[in-house]
Parts: sequence; C-alpha cells; structure tokens
Amino acid sequence: MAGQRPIDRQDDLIYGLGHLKRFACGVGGHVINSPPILELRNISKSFGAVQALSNVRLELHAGEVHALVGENGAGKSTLVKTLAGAHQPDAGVVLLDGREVVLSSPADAQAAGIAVIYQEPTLFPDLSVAENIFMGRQPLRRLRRIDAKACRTRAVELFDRLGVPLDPDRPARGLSIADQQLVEIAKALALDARILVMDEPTAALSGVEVERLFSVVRSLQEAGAAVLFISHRFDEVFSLSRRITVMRDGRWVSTDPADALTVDEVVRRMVGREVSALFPKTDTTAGAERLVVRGLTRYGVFADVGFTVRAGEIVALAGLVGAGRSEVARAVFGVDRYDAGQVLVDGRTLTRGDTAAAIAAGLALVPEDRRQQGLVMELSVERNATLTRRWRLSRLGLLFGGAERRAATIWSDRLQVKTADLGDPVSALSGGNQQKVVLAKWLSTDPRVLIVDEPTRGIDVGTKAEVHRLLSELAGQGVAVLMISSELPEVLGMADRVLVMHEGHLVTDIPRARADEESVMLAATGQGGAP
Amino acid sequence: MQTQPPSQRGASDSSRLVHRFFLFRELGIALALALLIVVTTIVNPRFLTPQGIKDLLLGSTILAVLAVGQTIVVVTRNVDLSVGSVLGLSAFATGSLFMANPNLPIPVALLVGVLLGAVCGVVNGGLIAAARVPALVVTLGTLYVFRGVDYTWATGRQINAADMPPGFLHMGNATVAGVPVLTLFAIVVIVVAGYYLRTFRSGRELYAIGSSPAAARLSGIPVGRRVFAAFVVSGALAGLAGVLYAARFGTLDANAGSGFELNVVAAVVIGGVAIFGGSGSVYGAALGAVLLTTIGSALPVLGVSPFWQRAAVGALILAAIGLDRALAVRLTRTLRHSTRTEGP
Amino acid sequence: MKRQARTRAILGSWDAVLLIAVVAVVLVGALAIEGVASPRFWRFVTLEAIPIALIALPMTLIVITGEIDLSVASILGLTCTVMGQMWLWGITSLPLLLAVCLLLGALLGAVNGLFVTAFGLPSLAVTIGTLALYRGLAYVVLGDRAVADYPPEWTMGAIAPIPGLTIPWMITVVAVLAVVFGVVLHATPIGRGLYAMGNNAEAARFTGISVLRTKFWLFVATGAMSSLAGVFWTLRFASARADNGNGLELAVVAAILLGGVSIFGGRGRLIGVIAAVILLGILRNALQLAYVPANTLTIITGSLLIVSVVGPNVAGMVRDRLRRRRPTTP
Amino acid sequence: SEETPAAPQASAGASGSQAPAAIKEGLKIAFLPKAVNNPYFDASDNKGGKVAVEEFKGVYSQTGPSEASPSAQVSYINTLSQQGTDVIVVSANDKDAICGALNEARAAGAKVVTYDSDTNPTCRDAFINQASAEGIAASQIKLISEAVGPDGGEIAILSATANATNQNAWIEMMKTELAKPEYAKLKLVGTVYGDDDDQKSFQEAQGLLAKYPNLKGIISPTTVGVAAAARYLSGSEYKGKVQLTGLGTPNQMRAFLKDGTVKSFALWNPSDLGYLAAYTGGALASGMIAGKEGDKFTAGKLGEYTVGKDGAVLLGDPFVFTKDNIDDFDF
Ligand SMILES: Nc1ncnc2c1ncn2[C@@H]1O[C@H](COP(=O)(O)OP(=O)(O)OP(=O)(O)O)[C@@H](O)[C@H]1O
Ligand SMILES: Nc1ncnc2c1ncn2[C@@H]1O[C@H](COP(=O)(O)OP(=O)(O)OP(=O)(O)O)[C@@H](O)[C@H]1O
Ligand SMILES: [Mg+2]
Ligand SMILES: [Mg+2]
Repeated sequence: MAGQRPIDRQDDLIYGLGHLKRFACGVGGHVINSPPILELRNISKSFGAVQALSNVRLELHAGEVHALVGENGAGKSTLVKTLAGAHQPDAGVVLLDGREVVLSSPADAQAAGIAVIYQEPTLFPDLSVAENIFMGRQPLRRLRRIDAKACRTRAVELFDRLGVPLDPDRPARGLSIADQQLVEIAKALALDARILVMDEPTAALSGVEVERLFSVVRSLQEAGAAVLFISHRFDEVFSLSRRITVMRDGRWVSTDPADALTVDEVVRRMVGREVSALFPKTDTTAGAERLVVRGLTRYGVFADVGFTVRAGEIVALAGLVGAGRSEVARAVFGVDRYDAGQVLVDGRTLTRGDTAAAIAAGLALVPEDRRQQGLVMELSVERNATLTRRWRLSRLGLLFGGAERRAATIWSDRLQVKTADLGDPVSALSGGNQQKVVLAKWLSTDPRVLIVDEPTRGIDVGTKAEVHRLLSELAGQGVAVLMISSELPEVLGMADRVLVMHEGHLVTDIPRARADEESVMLAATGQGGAP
Repeated sequence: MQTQPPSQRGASDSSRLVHRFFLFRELGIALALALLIVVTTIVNPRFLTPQGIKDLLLGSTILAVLAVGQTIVVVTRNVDLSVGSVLGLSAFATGSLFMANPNLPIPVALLVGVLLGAVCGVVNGGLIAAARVPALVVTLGTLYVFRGVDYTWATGRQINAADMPPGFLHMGNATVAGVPVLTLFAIVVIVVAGYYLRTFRSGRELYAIGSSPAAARLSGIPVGRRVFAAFVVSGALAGLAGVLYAARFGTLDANAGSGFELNVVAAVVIGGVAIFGGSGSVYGAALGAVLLTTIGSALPVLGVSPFWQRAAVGALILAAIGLDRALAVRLTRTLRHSTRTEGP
Repeated sequence: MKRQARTRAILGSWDAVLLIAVVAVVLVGALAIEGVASPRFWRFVTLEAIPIALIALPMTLIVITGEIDLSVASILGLTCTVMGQMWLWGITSLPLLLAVCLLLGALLGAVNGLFVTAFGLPSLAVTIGTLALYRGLAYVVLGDRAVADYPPEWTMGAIAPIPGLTIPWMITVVAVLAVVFGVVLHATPIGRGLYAMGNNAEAARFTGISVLRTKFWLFVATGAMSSLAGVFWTLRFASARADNGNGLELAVVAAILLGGVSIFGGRGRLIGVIAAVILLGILRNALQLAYVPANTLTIITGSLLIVSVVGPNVAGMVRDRLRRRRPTTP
Repeated sequence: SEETPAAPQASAGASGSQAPAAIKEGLKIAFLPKAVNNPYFDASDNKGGKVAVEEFKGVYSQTGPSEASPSAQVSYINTLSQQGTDVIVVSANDKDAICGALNEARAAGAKVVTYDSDTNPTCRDAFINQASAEGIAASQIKLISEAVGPDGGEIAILSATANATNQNAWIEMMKTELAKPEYAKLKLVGTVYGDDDDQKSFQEAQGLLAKYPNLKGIISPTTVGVAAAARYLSGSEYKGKVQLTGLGTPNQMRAFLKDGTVKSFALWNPSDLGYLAAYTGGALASGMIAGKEGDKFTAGKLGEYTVGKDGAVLLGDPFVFTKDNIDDFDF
C-alpha cells in the first residue's frame, strides 16, 4: 500500500497506519503493598450551585493503572483538574508521598511530577507540534537558549514510541481530533512523570492507536509510574487497569480490584440502576431513497464517493481515523465545498456549500468536534439547544425567551441533560452532557436525513443506550440515518449496512448480515477486496 | 509499515513549504518595499541620495521601535493602543528634564524615558493581567489618561530645540557610516527582540499564550506574569521611542505622537503579525513600519497631490494585507492540487 | 470558568449600573452645577449624542459578531464632502441628496464587508485601511474647500426641536432606529445568530447560519448609518468639509465598550450602549459647565473606560475570594 | 495698516447715545482657542488676554478642546453660553461650522470676538485681525524674495491643514502678490499641508525637497510648519542652500536664525493679539462700541483702535525677526 493519502491543506500530514493488533490482555504482576504516592482525601468542589465533588477520595500506587469511571457529569474531569492544579478544591487535602501539598497552579502539579491529559485537547494551534509538546520545558543549549534540534528529535522519538509518524514541524492547527489527542499524549509522556492522569484519552482514537497507547502505558507502569485512566469504554477499562473506582453524582462510590468486578456490576454502581441492552436496533424495512450522493470529490481529501441512504435505514460509515469520513459528511451538509459530484435529498439536488439549504431540505449533522463545531460554549444550554430552530420558534420574525425555554426543556428532559439551569452556559456542562445538547439541537429539527459523526463519543453507558434507542426510533419513523463511528461494536450493532472508507475512497458496502469485525477492519485497512 | 517512509517524507515536504511560506511572507513585504523604492527612484532619483536614504531610515525608526513593542503584545493576543500617548509623555518628560538640567548625560535621559514608559506599561499590564480584562479597552482608556496627564503637565507649553542640549539634538541627526544613530537604536531593539522571541522559553511562551490562552494556563505557563511583562516591554519601548522622538524633532508639545496607535497597529498587521495572536515576527512588523513610512514619504516625492496622499496610504494598506492573503490562499490551493495529481 | 460566569452575571446587570449612573449624574449635576437642570443643556447633550448614537447602533451588532469597523468616521466625512460637492453641482433636492448619501454609505460599508468576508481579512486591519482611504477620498472630493451655503430651512430643520420641547426632533429618529436594532439583536432569530457567530463562528456555520453574508450586511448597514450621521452632521454644523467627524470612531468605540459589549464578540446589550452614549454626553457637558478643563475630561473619559471593565471583574474576584475564605475558616 | 490717529477719548462716545466711558467691571471674558495645549494660544490668551482682563477687572478664563476640531469647539461655545459668559473670544476651527452655536450664544446675550482665525462676519461682533491678509502675503513674499536673491527660482508653500481659513486666504493673496512684475523670477511650484502636526510637517518638507530638485525657497505661514521645516533643513545637506521663511515664534526659531538656516521670519506679537481681543470684547460688552465700522476705542497700553470694515480690528503689520533683533523677544 503506497502511503499517498490525499491531503487537504499544505500543513496536512500524511501517514499510514500499522497493522491491527488485538488487545493484549493482562496486568502487570505488581502487588499493592507500598503506601500510595498520591492520595486525595475528602475533596469537595462546587461551581455556584453545582456540587461537582463532595468528599471524594482516591489512592494511587506506584506501578498501578487505576481506572475512574462514572456517568457523564459524575465529576471525573473536575477531579482531574483538581489534581492538575487547574481547580482549587473547596475542601479536602492532596497528599504526595504521604505529605500534604497544595497544588495552586498547573505549574505546581507539573513540578510535583503529575502529567495530565485533559479531556479536551489543549494545543496551541499556531505553534509546531514539537513546540506544543515541549512548551515551557524545551531542551536548552548554553545561555538558556532553546535547542530546537533536540526538541525535534525528541518529538520524533516520542512519536516513534507511540507509533505515529506525525511531523513535528507542522503547526498543530488543522490536526484531526485524533492527532490532537496523540500530541496530547506525547506531551504528557515527555514529562516523564511519576503520575500520569488521562481523561478519556482514547475517546477519539481507533483501535490501532489505542493499542499503541496501551503498550506505552504498560511500559510506564512497569517502570513504576502510577496511572489514572478515565474511559467510558469498558473493554479498555478492564483490559488495562488493576483497580476501578466508581463515582456517581460527585461522590465516591467504590474502589475495587478489576478482577473482582464485572461490567454489569460497574454499570450498576455508576448508574444506580440496571441498564437496558445497548444497540437495540429494531429491524425496519427500508423505504425510498432519501439521501443520494454521487461521485462526490474534494480534491486531495476524498474522491468519487457515492452511496445512498434510504428512509428507515441506518447506514454506518466506518474507517480508520483520517479516512475522510467526517470530510464527506461536512461536504454533504454544505459546510465544506466540493469540487465534483452531486448530493440529492428526496430527489432534489442540493446547492453545494450551502448549509442553510441543506437544513431546509431536512438534513442534520451532529459534528464530531462538539467544542468547535457543535456548540457555542459561551451561550446557554437553552440557546444552544434551540439555535437550529430559531426561525421555527419565532412568531412574525420575533423570538421571545419563553418559546425557546419550553422547547429546550422538552429536549433536555428527553436526553437527560444534567444541568442546574438551562440558562447556564454549556461550557459549564460535563463533556457528555455537552454532547447531549448537540444531539438535542439537531434531533429537535425533525430531520429527514440525520448524519451523526461519532454521536456517542464521551457519552456514558446509560446515555449511550438512550442515543442508540433514539437513533433506532428515528429510523423507525422513516428518517435516513448516516452514522459515522470509530467504535466497531456500535457500527456492527446499529447499522443496516456498513460503508467503509479507506484513504478518501469508499471501498466497500457490507450489508448487516455479512458485516463482522474482520470484514470491516480488513476493508478499513485497505486489505479487503470488493464485497 | 512500508507506508511510513514515503508518507513521512511527504509530510515534511509540505511542512517545509509552510516554512518557506512564512519566510516568503516577510519577503513579500520586503519585495513590496523594494518595488516602491525602485519606482519612486526612477521617477525621482533624489529619493535615493544619501540624504534621501537617511531621511527614510530616520522616518521609520520611531515607528519601527513602537512596532516591535506592539508585536510582543499582539502575539499574546492583546493590543496596546496607549503607545502614542506613552511616547508623548516620555518625549515631553525628556524635554522637561533637559530644560531643568541642561548638562544631563544622554544615557540618563534615555534611562528616564524608558523607565517612564515602563511605568506606563506597568499600569497597563497590571490592570490587564491582574483584573483579567480585555487589553483593547484598558489601553484605549489609558490612551486617554496618559494623554490627559501629558496635556495637564504641559498646559500649552512647548519645548523648543533651543532648550535642549546640542549634543542630544546632534544625536538625532548624526550618522554612523550613513546610518543614523537613532536607527541603530531601532536595529538593536529589533534584533534583540527577534532573537529573544525565537530562542528563549519565555519568548515562545508569549506565542503560546496568544495561540490559546486557556491551554497556556493549563500548561502551567504563568500567563498573567508573561502578559504583564509584554506590556511593560511595550511601554518601555514606547518610552524609548519618546526619547528618540525628542532627539529627532527637537520641538515638543503635549501632542507628540498623538494618533500614532493606528499607524503602529497598521504597521504590525502589514508586517504579517496575526492580530489575534500566536504568530508573526518583529522583523515583519519592523518591515511593515518601514513600508508604511516609505509610502508616506514616497507619495509627496512622486508628486501625488496632497489630497490624494491619504487615500493612497489607505489603498496601499489594503493592497498589502490583501496581497498577503492572496499569496496564502494561492499556496494552499497549489498544494492541494499538486497532491491531487499524484493522489489516488 | 467560575469567575467568568460570575462576571457575566454582573455584566448582565452592567446595563443597570449604567442606567443608575445616568440618573445619579443627572441628579447630582442638577443640584450641584448650575445649568444642568436647564432645557438648553438637554438640547446640547442630545445634539452631540445623535451622531454617536446613530453609528453606535449598527456598530454594536458588528462588535457582537466579533468584528469592528473603524472607518465609520471616515465614511461620515466622505459623505459630508460628497453631499457638499453635489450641492455645488446644483443638486438641491434634499431627498435626492439623502438617498445618494445613504447609498454611498452602504457602498462604502459593502467594500469593508467584501474585504472582511470575501477575502477573509481581519476587520480591524481592513477598516484601519479604509479609515485612511475614505478620509483621503473626502479630501480628494472637496480638497481645502468647505461648502456652507445650505438653505437655513435645512440647517435649522435638522436641529429643530420637537414642538414644545428643546430637544431636537432627530432624537425620535434615533429612538425608532434604536428600537429596530434592539429588537433585531435581542428578539429575532437573526440576533440569536449574531451572538452565536460572535462566540464561535465555526459552530454557527455548522448550524446553518450564513456567517459571512450576515457580517457583510452588517457592514453595509453600518456604512449607511454612518452616512446618515454624516448628513445630519453637515446640516447641523452647516458645513461640509473633508475633516468632518475626524476621530469620532474612538468616541463610538468607547461608548460601545463602556456599554458592556465584549470586544471579542458574543456579549453585550444594546441598552447598555445607549446608556453609555447618554452617560458620556451628560458627563462631558456637565463637567464642562463645572469648569473642568478639557485635559481633565480626557483623563476622566479614559478612567471610565477602564473602570467599566476592571470594576465588574474586580468585584467578582473579591466576592470569589470572600466566598472561598468562608468555609475554610472554622 | 490703517493708521489710527491719536484722537482724544471724547470722540469715542460718538457711537452711542450715552456710551459709558470705561469698561464695566466684573465682565466674564472667556477665551476659546482652536485647541488648548497650543503654545501660540498660551501666549495670546494667558500672556495677553489675561493681562488685559485683569486690567479692567473682569473675570478671565480660558477653555477649549484638547484637539482642534469645530464640533468640539461648538460644545464649548454652548457651555460658555450657558455659563452666562459676557464675552467669548474665539479662534475658529471652521468659519461656518461654529456659526450656529455662536449665534445662539449671542442670542443669549454674549458678545463674540474672533481672533487669529475668523468666522463668517454674520456670527460675531468683531474680528481681531493679527495682520491683514495682504500684509502677511506681501511680507512673506518679500522675505522669501530677499532670501532667495535676485535670481529667483522655484518656491513652495508648507501650510497647516487644508481647511485652515486664514492660511488659505493668505495663500491666495500670496499668489496675487507673486503675479506682480518685481517677483517675476519667483515661481510657486506647489503647496503641501503639514496639518499643523510637527512630524507630518517635517515629512512634507522632506518631500518637497526630494520632489523639486531646483527648489530655492519654502514659505511656511504657520508656526508649527516653519519650525519643522527649519529643523529638517538645518539637519540636512540643504541647509543654507534652500531658503525658508514663514510665520514663527522667536523661541522656536532662535536656534535656526543663529545657525543660518533661516535669515528672517515674521510674526505679530500673539500676546498683543489676545490683549487687543480682550479689550475689544470688554468695549463691546460695556456698550462702548457696537462693532460697526468707524467705532473707536482704547485698548490699554496698545492705544486707540478703530473698527474697520466688517467689524475687523487690525492689530498692525507683522513684525520681522532677524538674527539681530531676535534676542529682544521671549515668547
Ligand atoms: N466550570 C464549571 N462551572 C460550572 N459547573 C461545572 C464546571 N465544570 C464542571 N461543572 C459541573 O460539574 C459536574 C461534573 O463535571 P465533570 O466535567 O467533572 O464530569 P465528568 O465526570 O468528567 O463527565 P464526562 O464523562 O461527561 O466527561 C457537572 O455537573 C458539570 O456541569
Ligand atoms: N479542521 C481540519 N483542518 C484541516 N485538516 C483536517 C481538519 N479536520 C480533519 N482534517 C484532516 O482531514 C483528514 C480526514 O479527516 P477526517 O476527520 O475526515 O477523518 P475521519 O475518517 O472522519 O476520522 P475521524 O475518526 O477522526 O473522524 C485527516 O487527515 C485530518 O488530518
Ligand atoms: Mg469529563
Ligand atoms: Mg471524523
């Protein structure tokens, strides 16, 4: 396979992917008997009326991977930020090696040997990837001058360790979410920290990168580091971690060895009730062709992509990270222009590059990057949720708060958005709850064609089931659903058909009956033949 | 893994192009500048006599020094609109100082001017960093306040060339190997600032702050301290510019440097410094300052009617930023199309 | 995060603070300074405020979308000179003059809008350029001449008071326009879009809001309103000159910022801006009456601006600090 | 200049039926310059007008915008009118734009005297002319002609703002003057504007020399411009080769007279201008004169003046400063 993937921008990076490996299970053979190197005691933190953490405790030992799980909004990220010195707790103490410390700024935490990968990437778009990794602790030459060459070579070493051929000289702007996440990981590794905290590092990654990451984490663990790992994917949690702490509603619920727990038990503790089955796909009979895409080409990004989605169908678009799935979705929705091809909804051709027209024709897109593309972080939950319907909610061109509030209430109840007040800015919501607001925003438009790009990224099990149920329900009502997902079980569980993209081309179209992990992954890595 | 080597090469090819583009960006301004000078000289050879060159260099010096300070602030996603007022204050202070002590050594005057500017910078930076408020508003406020202080202090007085020591005024006019002494100050400032921003951690951190303030905070960069320092430096450079102004113009009243702020911002923007922070260099900004002053002095020489001059300056500013943009877009497109031909 | 939320809560009531300040200044002024209570004072204050308000209305919307237009005063000046030149050519129909001027303003605004939206250039840079360009064109049109021989019906008509009052009738035009802009900003889908694009243009694009088209039309509107202010200016001062309204852009920007509009876009309300325009006008005139010298007025204007942003933030921080201290002290 | 024969005070009463013989005490007299912070107006108002007002026991004040603009001046006129000022002495930033406000102030009882820069005659009671336009133009042309020498050559004008009323009037008169046969060898090649801004004037002077290689002389009839041009010339290779004259203050120009950049320049005494304006205002407000042509009054130490056509009062001819007399002056 030649590595000539089409690229979009001058700063785009081209790289291929290694072979897919299965998760290597197994945990390092350390026995916990040493005192914890990090201990949190009775940490409490509130934001205005929201009690994000109350009396949370946590112990991290050298050489262990400790998983932290909980529903969206349980307080995991808040705990991480407290550890990172980005938030100061209202009460409680942090002990490092048994001594009480005050982490009053991120610099303090770094100095104490704590490296953090935040849930949302925190890169400097204008700076090069290498500079991003070493910002504030670049290798120095004489007279405290930065050694740019050392910077570069060390970045390359780090990427080799992670198995990603990212170019250290390219600017961070324009990196895909996955690549951003990888840079974040490299940044944390570069710290050589004793304590590594990772807040959903895998949410944007596909299997290959996840496996690479895990092998790195295991080697760190063997070298004696303590790792705190947060994820909503239980296979990862159980394959990587030795102990699992469950949080609910800002409180500590339990900490147990992973061996002593089952997925069901963890979910029960997280949610406080039994969760219905995931992927409740009901069979529907496909109706007329709703969305037809023909020969869609955007030079350097994707070429000659054509497919149809029928009413009542859920079609999954699978592929490796960077295969160009999101780009296709954006072009179809009119956010990006395309160079050739045609998009038809219910037989009518859409003007290219016109989002408003696409929406008017009944298209909806739940984008992959909720912070940049999905939400206006400074605006309230209510405004965000009704932004797509502002014309419909207006009377004689006038729009008053009441109509928006009512509409927003309905949908936030339906999706169980956890917020103190609909007037709060969405930036105050937890990641998962933010995702729900994006869903609310688009589902409320009664779309005829719904495109969802990684709809359940960062969403907890309970809500995930709810989202899946919603998608099925919508399909049942005759909506054509195009679902982009990097999670194979989700793809296989939900889709009537699976389209697979590889390097900007649609390589195969597999019906539900024949779709399995093997066939999809082979096609995604460019090794599968025609169906 | 056979895919890796070729793709990685491709990647660094593209990034090299990116680098070349950024180099080109400053080259583009330099080119525009050269073009302007050549055309003007063809029309009027006197434009490039030693006297003409000296005038050009002297003319750009003060704006260039201010542009360096402004760049340091702008890369942190802030802006300092008060520089014109700080310059005025420092220039008047220098004059008053010399009136009171005609025998004062010049370095002392320089030091006092720079210190006074730095104090103004402390006011700006202190308010902005401590209260975390938008720089544009604060410095628009201090633009008024510093100017008001200057007015109140001067109360219609004027300091004339005759009031200042000849040695000081001589410095404003003297040349070393054809290069005015004042310009040497500017060159030193540009080189030091440029080198610092590129090769020291704290310099890079300024870019990081401008690129993403929130991320900078989470990375443990002392954002407040750095922004504060950037404003102090900008103030100090404006103070230095004030002393240079006094040396060059000799006549000082409270209006010195009023309205400069827009010129400085224009110079920085023309020089390719992103107004929203994170990228750009002091070399570009200084070139922008030279280009802007050259436009100002070339137009009268070209015989453009005084009524058309202002319009021409505006049109050239638009042309400069438009051209810069067009180059960037074109480069992107070329890259995209070139990959198409070899792509699948 | 938390501080921001609090700041916002206080900023939400910043309008209230400004309105109270207006009332306070009026009361104190009326009691302490001779002349503030007189009807003539109000006439002068409103006459001064009208052009600033006319420009500030559309400009507030532009700033909320995260852009800025510094060329407004130059558009005003160019309009004045074109109006003067047309008068010299013998065009004596006021409606025609007005129509041509508004069209011209819209056109000049469209040029700004084109540069910003079609070429993707930062508006601050573009409008610094057109600030010089338009002012320069004003000099090209009239040069060193001034046109001042407008019929007194026009010049008197422009500043004629509302019957029975001393306040000029133009203020009703401003009021109607303020309501129009206020409703558009705060109670229409378009207004919602403006806030959205001011905060996150990309998300707005993903929501089907035509960011570029909206911004373009806002620049057009600002141009037209600046021209309207230009026509008023010409008639009020009975003088069309190339330097009319020189430097007015800073006064407008100052009023908008004092009004609590975030320079980064996405935040602010029109009522605050209007209160700020009034506050600045009253304060300035009242202090002049109280023999405060111009130089001190300059300092006061600047300090007000600083206080307008630093005040709420520091108050928020102090409250934050106090609140955090309380639970820890046993 | 119009000679004012030293007539006895008795004849001053001719203008009114029972005109008072002296200026009333306690008159509120306010000076409104183009902009405060301008040294020229500091000299005319605070060193001239103030002295006069104190002499006749009035209440002196100076107020005005910090930057020269007609609209800001209007605001101050309104304020002065509300404050019940008896006399507003104003130097107009625009001869038309402040008319409306001045007339409103006059309707409210104030007398308006313009000085330095006039408004339309219809909106003021008297204008104190520092020197007639003809006088200034004639003296400027004469000075440059002498400096350049008998061979003549190209000359240029560096003015203030393009809209300055007085400047434009002078420039027009200079052109008329140049048309006279004795100046046939002088050729006016251009007029540029330094906006009364030091740096802009400096650059414009520089531009003039680059553009006109054969330039022999520059006239800058504005204090800011002439100082800037002198500074440029004195620091350049053109010093002594290109002649400069204009209207400047002695303190600003002293150094350049002495180093030979400038041979001579002219100016009236700004303090006298303010002094005369104050007395004229006082006389008007006391009803001693009405501002009609032929009215006579005594202006303290300056002696007696007669109101000329259109309410203009002429201060006198400009004074020519040279190396030899410059040290007698300090303003
Ligand atoms: N800056 C803030 N201001 C106000 N409330 C906040 C803020 N940050 C977090 N919260 C609230 O604190 C609670 C915990 O949020 P947190 O982000 O820690 O959840 P989480 O467990 O990480 O969830 P997820 O799995 O969705 O990422 C939520 O209710 C959230 O709304
Ligand atoms: N905003 C952007 N600017 C520039 N390039 C981008 C941007 N987003 C993605 N890319 C690039 O476009 C290519 C295709 O990315 P895309 O996001 O479409 O892939 P994908 O198959 O959807 O993968 P993912 O699982 O990350 O969504 C990637 O190489 C990525 O680097
Ligand atoms: Mg989280
Ligand atoms: Mg994607």
